[in-house]
Amino acid sequence: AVTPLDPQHLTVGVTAGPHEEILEKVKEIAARDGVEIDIQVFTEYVMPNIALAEGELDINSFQHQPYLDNFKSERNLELVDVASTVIFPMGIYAAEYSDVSHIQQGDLIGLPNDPTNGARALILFESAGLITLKEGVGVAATVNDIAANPLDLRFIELEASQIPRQLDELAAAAINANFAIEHGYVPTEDTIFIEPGDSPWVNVIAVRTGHENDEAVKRFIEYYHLDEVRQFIGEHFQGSIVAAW
Amino acid sequence: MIQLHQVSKTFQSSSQQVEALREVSLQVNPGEIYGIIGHSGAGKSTLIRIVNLLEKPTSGHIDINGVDLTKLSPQKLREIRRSVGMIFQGFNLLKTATVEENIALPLRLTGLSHQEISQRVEKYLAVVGLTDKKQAYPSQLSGGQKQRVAIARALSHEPKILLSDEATSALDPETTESILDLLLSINREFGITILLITHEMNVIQRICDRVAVMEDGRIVEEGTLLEVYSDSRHPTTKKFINSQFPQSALSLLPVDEQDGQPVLELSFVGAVTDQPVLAEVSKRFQVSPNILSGNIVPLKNAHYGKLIVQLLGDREETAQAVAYIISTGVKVEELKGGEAHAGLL
Amino acid sequence: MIQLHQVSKTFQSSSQQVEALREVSLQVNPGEIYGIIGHSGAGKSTLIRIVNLLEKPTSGHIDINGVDLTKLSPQKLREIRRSVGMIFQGFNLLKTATVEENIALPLRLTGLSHQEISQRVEKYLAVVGLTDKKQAYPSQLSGGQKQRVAIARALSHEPKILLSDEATSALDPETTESILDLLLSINREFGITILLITHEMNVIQRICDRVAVMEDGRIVEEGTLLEVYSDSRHPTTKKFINSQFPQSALSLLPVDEQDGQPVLELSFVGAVTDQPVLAEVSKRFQVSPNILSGNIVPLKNAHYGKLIVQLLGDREETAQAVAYIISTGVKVEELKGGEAHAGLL
Amino acid sequence: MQAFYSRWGSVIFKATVETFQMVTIAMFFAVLIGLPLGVILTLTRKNGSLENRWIYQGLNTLINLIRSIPFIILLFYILPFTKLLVGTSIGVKGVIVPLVVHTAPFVARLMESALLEVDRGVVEAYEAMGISTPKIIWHVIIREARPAIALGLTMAIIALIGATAMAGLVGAGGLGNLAYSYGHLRYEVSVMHTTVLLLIVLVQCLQSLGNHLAARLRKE
Amino acid sequence: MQAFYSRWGSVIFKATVETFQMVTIAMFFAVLIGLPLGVILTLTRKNGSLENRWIYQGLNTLINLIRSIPFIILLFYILPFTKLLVGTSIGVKGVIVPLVVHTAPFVARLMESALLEVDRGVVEAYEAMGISTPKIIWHVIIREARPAIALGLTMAIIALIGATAMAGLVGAGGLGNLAYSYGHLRYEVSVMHTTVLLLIVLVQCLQSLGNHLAARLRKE
Ligand SMILES: Nc1ncnc2c1ncn2[C@@H]1O[C@H](COP(=O)(O)OP(=O)(O)OP(=O)(O)O)[C@@H](O)[C@H]1O
Ligand SMILES: Nc1ncnc2c1ncn2[C@@H]1O[C@H](COP(=O)(O)OP(=O)(O)OP(=O)(O)O)[C@@H](O)[C@H]1O
Ligand SMILES: [Mg+2]
Ligand SMILES: [Mg+2]
Repeated sequence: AVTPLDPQHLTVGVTAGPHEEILEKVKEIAARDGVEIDIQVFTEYVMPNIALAEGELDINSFQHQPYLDNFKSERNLELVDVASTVIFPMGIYAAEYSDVSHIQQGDLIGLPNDPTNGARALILFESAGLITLKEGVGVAATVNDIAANPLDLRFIELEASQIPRQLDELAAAAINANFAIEHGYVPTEDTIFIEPGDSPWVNVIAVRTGHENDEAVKRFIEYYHLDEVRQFIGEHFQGSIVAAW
Repeated sequence: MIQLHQVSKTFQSSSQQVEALREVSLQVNPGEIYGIIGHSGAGKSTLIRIVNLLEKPTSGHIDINGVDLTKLSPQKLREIRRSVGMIFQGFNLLKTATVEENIALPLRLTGLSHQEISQRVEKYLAVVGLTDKKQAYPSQLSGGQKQRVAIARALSHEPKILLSDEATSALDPETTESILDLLLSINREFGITILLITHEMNVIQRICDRVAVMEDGRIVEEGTLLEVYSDSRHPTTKKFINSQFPQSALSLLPVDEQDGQPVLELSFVGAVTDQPVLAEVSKRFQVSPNILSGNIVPLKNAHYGKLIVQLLGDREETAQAVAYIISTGVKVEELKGGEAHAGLL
Repeated sequence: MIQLHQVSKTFQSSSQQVEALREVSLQVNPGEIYGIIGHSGAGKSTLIRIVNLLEKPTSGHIDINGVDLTKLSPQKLREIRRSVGMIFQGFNLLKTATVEENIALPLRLTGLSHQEISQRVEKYLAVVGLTDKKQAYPSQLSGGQKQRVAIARALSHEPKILLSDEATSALDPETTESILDLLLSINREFGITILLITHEMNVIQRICDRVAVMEDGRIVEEGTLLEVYSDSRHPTTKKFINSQFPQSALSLLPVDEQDGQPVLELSFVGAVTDQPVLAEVSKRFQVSPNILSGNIVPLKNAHYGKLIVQLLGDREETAQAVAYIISTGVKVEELKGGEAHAGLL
Repeated sequence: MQAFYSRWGSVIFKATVETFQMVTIAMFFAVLIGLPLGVILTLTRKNGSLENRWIYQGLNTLINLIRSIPFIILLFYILPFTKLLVGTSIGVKGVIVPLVVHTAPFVARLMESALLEVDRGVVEAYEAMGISTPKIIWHVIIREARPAIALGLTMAIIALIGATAMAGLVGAGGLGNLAYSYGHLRYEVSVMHTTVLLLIVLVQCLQSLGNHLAARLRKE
Repeated sequence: MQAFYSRWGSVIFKATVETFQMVTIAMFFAVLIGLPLGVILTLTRKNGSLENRWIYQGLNTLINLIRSIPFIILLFYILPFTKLLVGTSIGVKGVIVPLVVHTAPFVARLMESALLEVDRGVVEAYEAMGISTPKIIWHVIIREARPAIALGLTMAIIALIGATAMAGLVGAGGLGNLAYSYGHLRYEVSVMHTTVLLLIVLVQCLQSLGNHLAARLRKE
């Protein structure tokens, strides 16, 4: 009953930053085939899904799988993920400590204030053994969901992109690799704790339910999954963002 | 016709309550120039502001041509107001408009044609002598010039009724004179009714048909100009009339030299003044009248004169002279009687 | 002592250029009351505002007690200004302050003690008759009341020099009288120098020692009160002096009835007035002098009288009478000569 | 320089155009709504010409209500309303509605304080001439308040530019968003500086214009 | 209700306290800086008592410069400066500096327009009495402008509350941030409504206070 998407013209929502940059590359490639991609840039994490659900967008590419799942169930939206894109490995960085175990009683710990990265950071701290989260909060975790905090750490939610600039004021902080690299950190060397390789935090391409098999969507995924794009990601982000297809 | 019936106005402020008007009743007939005079704070401005309902009376009502303003719809009230011009004590000019615009704007808003407007602007600017200040802003005008713009603005409407609140108080005598002449002529030519407030008795005297004297929110005396001048009862009225006559003449003049000689105040109204009374006196009796101070003011349709005269002569003759003066209709009052002449009148 | 040397002031606006003052020189001696009179727009306010440098002269300079104000530092200028009080034509009261605060605040800012301040507030409020309006805000006052607050504010500083710009123009004669008395008494008691602007000749006449007449930015006549009254040369001065005498008497009076009889204007200054000149005339000659209009105004230290008289009598006698009048020192001017008496003077 | 221009020129140009679009359209509607509201506030307040407790209180509350909500929240709070009104809640079109809703009450308040400074006496003079209230409002009150209105509108337009910086949240772009998303998120420092510079020039021009206008109108 | 309270009660309380802290402290400094700036602008402008082209132009430009930068960008733009001044760029303490930098020029402009409405004649009267300029500024100009100042400050404080909504970006929390990050981003609708309600009540109170004060001071 749903009209299929126009394969020659797609409106794609992204958040400002790496997703946008990658999509610009994709747009460039698609243009060669005469496929027009209209990029809509957002700077928060709700509108791209709402706009997609309401038909303002055809496709969006900005969120990881757990966030999408949580969002769908909370708001009862008919959205579906159709392909994986990239992973932004997250690590714990510190200005002075060289290991998580050095973190002291009452230290100030920074984490991103946006929901897709905030919950992920909390889960990262949990796996580093710093805190325990409440049973079953999963990817919707917020700083209010900390069940046990033996070191009485003080958590502070900050604008993700600015955390590297403020790192010297913190004992430690969870930072996405791309932001860390911009400030000259090398994720593999400077992290005092890093996410395990089998990360569930894979970013995905989402469409409205019913369009998952559209020709247009398939063509879009093809473009995205070209080696040319992988190469671009590798060069441009220098390992801070990894292609996950 | 303007009628005020038992109008009271009380200003209520947190700290005090001021009764600015207390049951004032008043009637101004069509085509009349009616003057209100009174001391500062007597309630004159409040009264005139109530006439076109800029101030709502606490009680009482106001009729203009038989219509009770307090009961009118805003629309009807506006219609009536269009025929009532007003000159404010505080000028109330637009600060951001030139002299020309200040006069033209209200005319434009009442829907006059462009041509008509520029004609009237020219005419009334010439009338108040400000043609050369056409492009000036109020802040570039002197006090008197601002007042004249306000006058031109009110007149340019060519209203049927004109309310004027101290329109000439900031003006020099010559300009005042020319404005008063103008008021008189529009009153005569177009039958405009004028209600004017002033504290200058010479304004009243020059152009008013009737006059009311206010004191502490009340009208304490009222009547035609002649009535008020010839037979003022209230002390305030007397003070105002006397203000035109040098009060202190008596104390200043060296009357002591001729001590023992009575000092009389002669006052006369109407056409009497052309009888050479004093000349006649000095001819008929062995008495030299010495004018210590005097004034004869021309009222609108008559004259009022007051002389302070010392009669120099012997008792007998002086008494006869006084009797003669009284017989001519002149009012005589003894201000200072010499011992020898006690009880002269 | 206030001295203005060749002071000019030109207002420059985009459209026009107004020469408000043109090379005005002036000297006000210590302890003197100096009056400036002139028509609306003559430049009076500009002149007085230049005296304490509220307006900067375009050229020329101003000395107060020998100090050139235009060359002073702001600090020194402030010090001098503290001894110079000013009453503004536009009142300039704080809208958000009560009458009491309006007077008290400047005193407080000049560092007076609390007690001193409340004493002065009481005193000067009583002087201007506003004790009961102490708690009122300017918007709750009548025009005259505002002016009186401004007067009280200026006086409460007890300045050495007082500049007054039309301080009494919004006031009724009685209040004016009392303010003028007050000015006279502070002038006599404390030797305060007063420079006052007015358009009312009776203010000048009542209290000024010297007077200057302004016209179109220039001082056109200047001198002591007696000089100006007895020997006015400039038409503007004459107009102002005549404003105290009913101008239109002549046209209003039924002189035609006695046509052919000369109408004379007699004017006399000083102590002459106590000679019963006219009485003497009617005794000595076969002539009846009929006073058509007249006034004798008391000047500060003398009197000035002007009578318009019609002499009724035959030609011979009239001529002799006129000659006699002139011989007594009275100035005679023929306003209207009957045919039979042409060339009487 | 050349490289910077060829890489970013068109992006910055597009953002500038978007900012202009958002600011002019939103300002237009904000004034269209805010000015009358300001007038009504002035007229119906205590001792106003058309004193009316209920209208005044109602409007006053409504304006405060809207002004209470920070723009960043308002933007999302009124999403359904936006969608209803203009059919979309994203892009320049989608951000106009919240911008107007945000700015109009601000304009109304600024107008209110400008209009309150107009001398009661002058208004009275025109009332006494029997001139109708709408004409008095336009030709007397607003006319006399023009200098203050010019300053107020300048203030509002600058606040509006600030708000458009958040327009990126719903994909409307603009200079503010460019500075934020490129400058912050991608550390393109030169883009950030350039856009901030552009913003400064823009605001400086607007303010000069406003001041100039106010000074010309303030003819006292 | 009970559940909501026990889950969010303390969070909302904390946010309210943070908002109060940010608003009061920032407002205090913004007025401390903005008011004198406004006074200087008024005095040094053309035809002012202390006309001075250079000071006026300099200040004017500086103020526009700062006001050009949307708060969201300013916040990070002046990070090093903030750190220098208060030693930290995060938390309530870290957001005060950008809030003050953002609000002070706004206050200055509002003060400027309030002060410009004061009658020149009254100022002149006090100059003629030889009263020093600082005393005239305080006891005459500011005094007479109080009604307009009260309205202006109310406006500034409301704008400030709007700006604190972005304080979350540097971890300062507050009601605005709560509404945004929990209400909007994390879809806790009841939190959003509650905080917006709180904000409305807060602003409504402030505005009433401001209006009341202005009306009391406007004694004409
Ligand atoms: N709005 C007001 N609130 C309180 N009292 C007022 C108000 N307006 C006028 N009054 C008072 O009412 C009285 C009468 O004032 P009004 O202005 O009518 O006097 P006036 O006769 O015109 O005096 P003037 O000759 O000085 O202009 C005064 O005592 C004045 O203080
Ligand atoms: N700021 C100004 N800009 C331009 N022209 C001005 C300015 N101030 C005064 N004038 C002009 O200068 C002339 C003298 O004004 P001034 O106020 O000194 O008159 P005045 O003698 O006090 O008159 P009045 O008796 O009416 O108060 C007037 O023609 C007036 O229009
Ligand atoms: Mg009055
Ligand atoms: Mg003057």
